[in-house]
Amino acid sequence: MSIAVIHGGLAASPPPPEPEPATPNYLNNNYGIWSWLTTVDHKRIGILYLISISIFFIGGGIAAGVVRTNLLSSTGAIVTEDAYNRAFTAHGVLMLFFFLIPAVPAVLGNFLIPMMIGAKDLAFPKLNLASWYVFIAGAACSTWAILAGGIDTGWTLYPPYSTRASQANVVPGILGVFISGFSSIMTGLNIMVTVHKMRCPGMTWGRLPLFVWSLYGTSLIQLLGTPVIAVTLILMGTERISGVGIFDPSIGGDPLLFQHLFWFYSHPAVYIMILPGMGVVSEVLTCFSRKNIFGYHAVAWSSMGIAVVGFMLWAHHMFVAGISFYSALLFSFLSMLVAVPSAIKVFNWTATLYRGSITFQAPMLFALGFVVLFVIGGLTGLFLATLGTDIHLHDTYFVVAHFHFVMVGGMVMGYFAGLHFWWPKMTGRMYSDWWSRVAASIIIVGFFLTFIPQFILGYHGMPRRSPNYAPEFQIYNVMSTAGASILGLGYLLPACYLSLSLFFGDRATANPWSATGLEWVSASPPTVFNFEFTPVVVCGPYEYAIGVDQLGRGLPEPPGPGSADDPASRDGPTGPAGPMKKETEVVG
Amino acid sequence: MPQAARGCRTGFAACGIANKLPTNIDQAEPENFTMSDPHATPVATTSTTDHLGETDSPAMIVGVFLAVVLLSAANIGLSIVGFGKYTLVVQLAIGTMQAGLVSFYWMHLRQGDKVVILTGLASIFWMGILFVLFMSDYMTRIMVIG
Amino acid sequence: MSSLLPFIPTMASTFAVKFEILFWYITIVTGIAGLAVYAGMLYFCVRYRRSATSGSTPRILGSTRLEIAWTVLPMFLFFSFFGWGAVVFNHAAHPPADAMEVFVIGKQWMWKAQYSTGHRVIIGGNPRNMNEVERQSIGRLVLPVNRPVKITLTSEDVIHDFGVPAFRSKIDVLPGRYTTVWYHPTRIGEYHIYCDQYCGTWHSLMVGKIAVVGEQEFDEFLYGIQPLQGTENPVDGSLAQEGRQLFLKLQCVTCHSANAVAKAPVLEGLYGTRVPLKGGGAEVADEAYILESILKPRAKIVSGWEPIMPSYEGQITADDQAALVAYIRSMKRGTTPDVTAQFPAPNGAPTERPKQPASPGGK
Amino acid sequence: MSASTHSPVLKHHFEDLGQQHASERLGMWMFLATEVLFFAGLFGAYTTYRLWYPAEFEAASSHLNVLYASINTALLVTSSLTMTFAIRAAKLGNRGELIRYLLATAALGTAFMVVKGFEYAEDFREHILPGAGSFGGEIKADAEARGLDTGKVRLFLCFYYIMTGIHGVHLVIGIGVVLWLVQQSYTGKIPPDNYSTVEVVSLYWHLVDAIWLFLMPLLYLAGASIKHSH
Repeated sequence: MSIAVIHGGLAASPPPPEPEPATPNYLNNNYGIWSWLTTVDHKRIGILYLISISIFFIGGGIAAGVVRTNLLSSTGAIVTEDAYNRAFTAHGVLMLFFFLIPAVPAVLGNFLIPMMIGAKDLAFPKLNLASWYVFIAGAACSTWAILAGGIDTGWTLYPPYSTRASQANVVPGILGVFISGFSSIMTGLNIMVTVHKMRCPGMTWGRLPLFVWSLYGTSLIQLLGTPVIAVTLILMGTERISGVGIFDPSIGGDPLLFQHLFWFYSHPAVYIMILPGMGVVSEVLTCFSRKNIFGYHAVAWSSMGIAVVGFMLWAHHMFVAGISFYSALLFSFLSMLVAVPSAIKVFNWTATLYRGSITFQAPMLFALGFVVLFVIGGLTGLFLATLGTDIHLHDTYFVVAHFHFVMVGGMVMGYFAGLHFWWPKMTGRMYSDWWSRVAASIIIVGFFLTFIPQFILGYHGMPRRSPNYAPEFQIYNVMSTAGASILGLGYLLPACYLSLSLFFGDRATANPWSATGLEWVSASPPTVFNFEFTPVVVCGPYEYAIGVDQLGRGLPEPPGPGSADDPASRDGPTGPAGPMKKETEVVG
Repeated sequence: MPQAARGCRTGFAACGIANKLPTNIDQAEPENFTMSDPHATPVATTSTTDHLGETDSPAMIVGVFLAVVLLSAANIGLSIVGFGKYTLVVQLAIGTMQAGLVSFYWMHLRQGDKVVILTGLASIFWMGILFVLFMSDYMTRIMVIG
Repeated sequence: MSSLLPFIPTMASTFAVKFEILFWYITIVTGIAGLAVYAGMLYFCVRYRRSATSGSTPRILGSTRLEIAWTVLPMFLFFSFFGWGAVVFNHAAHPPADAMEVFVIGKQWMWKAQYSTGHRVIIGGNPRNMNEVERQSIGRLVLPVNRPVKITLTSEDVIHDFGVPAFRSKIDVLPGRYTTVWYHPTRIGEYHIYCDQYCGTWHSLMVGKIAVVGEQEFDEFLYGIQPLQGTENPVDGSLAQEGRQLFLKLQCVTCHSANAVAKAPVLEGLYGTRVPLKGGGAEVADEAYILESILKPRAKIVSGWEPIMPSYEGQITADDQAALVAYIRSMKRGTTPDVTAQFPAPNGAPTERPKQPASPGGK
Repeated sequence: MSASTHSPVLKHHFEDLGQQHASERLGMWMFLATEVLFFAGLFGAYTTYRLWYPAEFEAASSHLNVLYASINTALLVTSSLTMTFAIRAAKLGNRGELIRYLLATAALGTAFMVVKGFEYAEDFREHILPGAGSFGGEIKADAEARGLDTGKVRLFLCFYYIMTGIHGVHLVIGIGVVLWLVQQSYTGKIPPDNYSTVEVVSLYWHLVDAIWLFLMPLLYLAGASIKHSH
């Protein structure tokens, strides 16, 4: 593009001309497998991560299928107890360490953070590529452990079972988790430095998209939490190999110490998983309701609040594990604090919809699904943070249902919302609108059918990780498995229509959703260095009401019904509905 | 190419559209953000001419070395003599002083990059979380038995 | 396929009631809050859908008053959960001083209980991990109703968890240290014990039963008469169990066997029945009759049998007499030991680990 | 525009060298923060047991060799000194001096590892080992004579080996990176403009040094006041 085009785009308000189909972009600037394996382009690395984690999502999904099918019968329908134990461990390890943790930070974060803050790349492109290789090495190690005999400790790896009793491949399994932890640290470090040092002119902290804020909080957790699990796994691994170690009760060691160290990481790790989803939702809800986010600062700082307070409440996983009574009181109190920023976010999202102009394309359906499911996931967490109720609900299916509501209902929905929202940007193609709406609806319905029965089971005391259970629980397990098959179908659909869109989808315009973020300024797919010019940001991220993007340029006409008579969306800041004509309303 | 891009930006600023936007568009109050750095000002990227910063003087380098070595010697000496139950506290205090000297002078914390200092403080704060909450369990556990 | 579970699970202890009230308090409060959010979202989504609006939207940035309101209000609610939860937890964490004590040991994959009276019973686990004697002794943890019980737990190997949903109670069982939990059972019945902490291959079979019984029945259980612990044999450590061992040691079983070669009357199910006597008449088999038959066997001969039994008068102590009477009193149909039965190890006594602890393949 | 925007060492995605240096330094500091948390896990575990079993920990510590540790402290602090001079040389563009200081740093680090090797060898000979079978000798006899729980003495030894071992691994990595720097500066890839590469490595090196300054009192000096009649 030339200077003239930029000027034209700014001065007169029509959107910039669409890129020619053959415009050089990050996908076609060179070809061949080698160009991908040696790339330092953050966008290509994001795609590499996308492909890798999709494989682990499928792997973890197969393990989940084994688990749920086996639970059809109260004595185990298809596999032995041993195989079941390995299946649920494989499900946990693959889904948590190799899908959920890298999902949004490493795929969408990698791809979008530099574009959203107007940078050409992440601060350390080579480190970024290295993080992918490290991730693959760790994942390969754990996958080998799972396939060659399996791990039977559960993903929580509690000693002394994991150090002394288990006959399974614990050491290669945790070695893989340990290695991939470095990948997580590298990604987090890269994103944090990038956000600090690479923002384009005008991109102040108060103008950062909320997705960037949430990933900043995520990265903070990755940086400060992951090393603790690393050292914990070293301690546990050496104890298993050498036969003597600091968790060994026979020499005065305390097995609970492992749990403390483990949850010091693994509780904040659930915020690694949910925070980016919250960031995606903030982007999508504003775009599809054509509104400024309600309470930008509240939402941004609540991300940071979750990231910091999230480190101070890990022992609510250990209320009945034998920790001190006073410590339990303290951790329960602190756990209540983290519920507050989550509540703030939900209220602000809801308020954002107020007086919007809402359309329901797939990203919006997923985002609304996120909020609906996250509300249940979050509120049921209160039962587990409350001491008196946790005694009974701890380690039952109530816990399983709760964290699936947060992790799958929350994070996976958020990930899908983000994937659908930015898919045109990443691939330059539009996917099937109808099928994507169908998929979103099926996933939400299937999700409820799968996990609501599990709340009932947990309330009645069915322990988790049990292939054999009391016969009276069977009917709910059958209901849950039936729901899971619907859910599984729902997850297959995006795999189909997204893949097909690569070949048959309509070409996407630069800004198909008429969104305001800097990433939409670039072409779809973006050029190698993201921007033809260094962007200068003049306003906050969600000026949908005025109808300008962060460069102050007018937005293209938003898709969806009723868009034809939306003057604000076409005329830009100087148009008839531009900021000069518009009163800012502050309710309340 | 970078030259062209820069020219572009200058042109953008010159066309003055940014100034035409009403101030209320800008939700941000940059001064409210303690973490904002000069790099983010809309004027232009800071191009520090003295990006090499200050060069350490040999006297400072050697002075810190002598202080750290002396403190180590003191630590070893005191420990061999022993002074009861405060030994550990004093030993760790000396260790902290040494680490402080190293990080302030040799690791250039004194150059005062705010984010770097914040990073250092954050690591200590998080270490504090770990210690305090660990101890909340381990130091009170004996109190509940029975 | 079974029918649906009850709306509220059985509440069998005082704590269960405290749990339920708190649980439903949180459920109602969070339910109202959640539904309010849903209602708001639904209303906005319908009312402000694109086709119902002009497409133009107001520029609303937020409201400090609202932010404060929805920060502070939930916080107070959350703290009410915390406070109430802490009170309930405090109740659960501090057993009353007069509680009856039971020790429970968990190991892969069984639960063993020992009462402070010395009674021992295996209260659950995977039969495949037990030896023959243990397998035959799988029983239940029998607790008296309306009497506080304090359970002290430890593990021999890995971490287990002793969970009783009907009491809404759960505690991890750790190797190398003791944890405690207490109940005040309020309802007679039989309840599940689950291991709630994953402990290996047969974790899911590390389940057991608790039987809450009346005071009278509990005394009989301790005495060994009622096989309430769930097996046919009297509970290990009871008077009747002692009598059973004497019964074998004194070779009573040789003649009083339950098979065709028996040379003496069958004793199982004898207690309380009317025994026809040689020369007419009958006598109710109560303690006095049984004792007399041991000490003076020729005094009353059961119709149809020869008077071949020697007298034990002066041969056994008064304690042993009481034990034998207790055992005979406890004998139920089909519980007479085999003539060839080995002298059994006490139930719950330490035994050799099975050669193959985890036989591969459950199916 | 200044030279800082046209330097050959300026990477394509940075605007100028000031930004590049600041990013690199911040990145390394953030990595150091993760290192601090990594060791915080170990220190937290150590503190827990030290407070629970003070007598056993101090008795076990008294059997470690303070002399070797003191020599190592001197070696490591001196290596940090040469590392700091190396940054100075890099900034001033004195390549010969830079290479000499870097080599000195690597040599001192290697000397530390050699001394550590001698120390481990002595520990092995004296059965100062945590394993159930390998633990023995004087340390066991002494603990039993004092009526201490030998299990908890072995617990201390677990910490001793894990903490010094992990520290040693960090140091070996550091030596490798310093040698890589030597190769880089030898081939002229570290002009003054690019001095931040040296600074970044030095930050890591200083952290490894600073951690040793804490390991020293926690492991070696904890029981230094306990006298043994050898």
